[in-house]
Amino acid sequence: MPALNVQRISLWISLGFGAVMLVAFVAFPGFFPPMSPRMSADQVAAFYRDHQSAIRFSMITFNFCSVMLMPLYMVVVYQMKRMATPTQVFAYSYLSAVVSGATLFALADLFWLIAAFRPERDPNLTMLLNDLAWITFVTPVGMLIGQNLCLALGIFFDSRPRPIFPRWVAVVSVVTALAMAPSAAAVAVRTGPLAWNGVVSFWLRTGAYAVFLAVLFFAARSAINQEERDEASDALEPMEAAGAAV
Amino acid sequence: MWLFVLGDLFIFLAYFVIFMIYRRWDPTLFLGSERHLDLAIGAINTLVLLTSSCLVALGVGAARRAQLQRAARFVQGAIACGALFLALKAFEWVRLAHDGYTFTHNNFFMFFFALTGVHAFHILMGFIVLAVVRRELRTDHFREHVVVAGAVYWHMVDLIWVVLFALLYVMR
Amino acid sequence: MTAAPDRTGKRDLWICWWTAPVFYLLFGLIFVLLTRVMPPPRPSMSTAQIGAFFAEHRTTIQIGFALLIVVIAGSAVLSGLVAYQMKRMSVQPVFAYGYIATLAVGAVPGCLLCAISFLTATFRPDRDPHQIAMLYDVALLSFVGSLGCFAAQYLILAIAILLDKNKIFPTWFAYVSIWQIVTELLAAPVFIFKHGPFAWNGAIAFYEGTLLFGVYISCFIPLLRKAIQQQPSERLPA
Amino acid sequence: MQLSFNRRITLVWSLLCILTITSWLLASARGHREFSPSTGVTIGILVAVVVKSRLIIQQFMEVRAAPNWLRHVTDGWLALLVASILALYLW
Repeated sequence: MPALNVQRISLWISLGFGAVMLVAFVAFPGFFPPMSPRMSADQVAAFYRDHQSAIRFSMITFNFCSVMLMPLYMVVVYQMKRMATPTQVFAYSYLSAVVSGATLFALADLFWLIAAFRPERDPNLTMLLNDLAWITFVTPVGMLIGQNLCLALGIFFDSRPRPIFPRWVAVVSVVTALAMAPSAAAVAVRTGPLAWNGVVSFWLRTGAYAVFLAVLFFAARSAINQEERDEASDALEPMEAAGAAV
Repeated sequence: MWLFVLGDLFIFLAYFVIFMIYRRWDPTLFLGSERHLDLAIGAINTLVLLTSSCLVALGVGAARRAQLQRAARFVQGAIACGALFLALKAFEWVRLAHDGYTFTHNNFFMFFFALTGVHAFHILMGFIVLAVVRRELRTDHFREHVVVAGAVYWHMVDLIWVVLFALLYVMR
Repeated sequence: MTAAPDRTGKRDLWICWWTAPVFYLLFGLIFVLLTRVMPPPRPSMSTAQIGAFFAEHRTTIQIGFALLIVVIAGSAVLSGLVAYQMKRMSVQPVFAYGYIATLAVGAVPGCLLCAISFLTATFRPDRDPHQIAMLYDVALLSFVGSLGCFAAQYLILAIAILLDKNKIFPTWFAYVSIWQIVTELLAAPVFIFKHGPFAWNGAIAFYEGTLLFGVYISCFIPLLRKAIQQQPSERLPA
Repeated sequence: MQLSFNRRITLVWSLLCILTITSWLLASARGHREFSPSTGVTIGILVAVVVKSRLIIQQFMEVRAAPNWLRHVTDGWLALLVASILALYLW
C-alpha cells in the first residue's frame, strides 16, 4: 500500500513540473514564432541581446524542470516490467532511451543559456551556439522514437487478459514516433515545413510529443489504479480460500 | 526535523551575513533601493505569516487535547494564510518587475528576489509538510511527533520571514 | 549452499563502496588542484585573461581532465550502489530507476562537457581567443549550471528515504538531501550574473553550495557503508 | 503564570503583531520620502527582531520545554545573527 504511493507521487511531481514547463515554453521568445534558421549572425545576436531576460527565465526553468519528468517515465518502466511480455527487455531499453533523450535536451538547454550569457560575444559564435541548441533540440529524434517503439512493442506483446496499457496507447505511441521522425531532416533543410522552424519539424514534433506525454500520464495513472485493485483482490483471495476450506 | 530546522537556520544565517556584507559595501544603494519596496505589503505579509504560525501552534494544542477536527481546521487556516502570503508576494514581485526593478536591476534587488524566492520555496515545501500533518490528524491513531515536527518547520518559515522583513524592508 | 562468510558474500558491494572515497578524492584532486575549476575562475574575465588562464594552466588541465575522463565511471558505479540500496527500501523500485536515470543524464552535461570543453580549449592554444572564451563559458556554465538532473536526483532520494519503512538510510539524511535542492535552486542565477554572490564563483552560488555538498557527501559515504554492513548477508536481494 | 495554552499562544501572537506594527511605524515615522541611514531606527528594529524571534522559538516552537542543548543552540543562533548583523552594520 505505501509502495503504490511512490508511483502516484512520481506522477504528481511530473505533472506539476510539466505544467511549469508549459509556462516556460510560452515564455521563450524564440518559439513564437520559432527562430528561422535563415537569420543572419547579426540578427541572431540581436535576438539574444533584446530578449535576454525572457530567454534566461524560460531556459533556466527548462533546465530545472525537464528532468523532473523522469519520475513519470520511471513509472512507465515499472509498469512495463509488470507486462506479461516474454521478457522484460523492452523496459530496460525504454529506460536507456529515456536517459539519452533527456541528456540531449539538457545539452540543448545549456547551449541556449550559454548563448544568452554573453550576448556581446562575436555574432558568429552566438550563431554557432544557437545552431547547436536548435539542432540538438529539434533533430535527434531517434531516442524519442526508440522510446515510443519499445513501449508500443511492449504493449502489443503484453498477453495479460487485461493489458497494463490499453492497445490504443501503443497506436498513439507509434503515430507519435512517425510524426516526429521527419524532424531529422531539419539538419539539412533551411526552409519550408521541414526546417527547424517549420510546421512539421517544430510544431508537429513538439505538439505530438506533448499530446503523447499527456496520454502517457493518464495511461500510467489508470495502470496504477488497476495495480491497486489487483493487489486488493490478490490479498482477498487467500482469505476466501481459507474461508472455503473451513 | 529539528536537525533540518537548525541546519536551515544556519544556512539562512550565512545568507543574511552575506547580504549584510554586500550592504556594508554600498549602503546608499541598498537604502535607496529599499524605498521602492512597498513597506505595507511587507508588514501585512508579516502579520499574515505570524497569524498562520499562531494557528499551527493552536492546532498542536488542539491535537494534544485530542480535538482532531479542530486541529485540522487550524492547520487548514494556516495553509490558507500561507497561500495569501504567496499571493501578496507574487503581486509585489510582479509590480516591482513591471516598474523595472527586476532581479538584475542592482545588488539589492538581486538579494531581494533571491532571498524572498528561497523563502517562498520554503513556503511551498511547507504546504507539503502541513498537508502531511493534516493527513496525520485524520487518522485515528495519529502520531504526535509528526504533528509537532511539521509545526516546528512552519514556525521556522515564519521566523526566517521575521528576520527577512527586518533586513529587506525596515532597516535604515 | 552454506552461508558464505560476510566479507566474500558482499564483495561486489564493497568494491562499489570503495569507489566512492577514491572517486571523490580524485574528483577533488582534479577539480581543485589540477584544473582550477574549483574554486572557479572569475566569470568576468576578459577574453585575453581567459586566454592567459588557459596558457598558464594548460598542462595541469590536460593531465587533470584526461584523468577525469578515464575515471568518470566511478560516479556510475556509485549510483548503481545507491540504486541497489534503494531497491532494498520498502518503496517500489520506481525511485531506484529514477536515481539511475537522473544521474546518467547528469554525467554528460554536468561533468563531462566541462572536461571536453576545457580539453578542446587547451588543445590548440593558438585558436581565436573568442572561441576559447566561448569554450570557457560552455565548461563553467555546464559544470555549475546543470541543475535539474541533480535536483531531481536529490528529490527522488529524499522522498524515498522519507517513505522507506526498512530504514536503509536515516530520516535526517533526507533533509540533508533537500538542502541540496535548495542550493541547486540558488545556483540558477549563475546564468545571469558575472559578479557578486550569485555568479558562478559567488559566495552563495558556489561556496555555500559546495560546502553543503561536502556535508552531504561526507555523510553519505559512511551511511552507505553502514547500510551495506547492516544488510543481512544471507538471502541478498537481487 | 497559569495561563491556558490557547490564551498564552494568542497573547504571544498579539505581542508579535504589536512589535511588527511598531517596526512598521518606526520605519515610516520620518515620512515616506525620508530614507536616510539611522542607527537608532536600525537598533530599534533589531531589538524587535530579537524579541520576536525569541518568542517564536520559545513559545511557538516550544523550545522552552526542550532539552538544554536545543535551547542553547537556538539562543546561540539568535545571538550570532544579531551580533553579526550589528557588527556589519556599525562597522
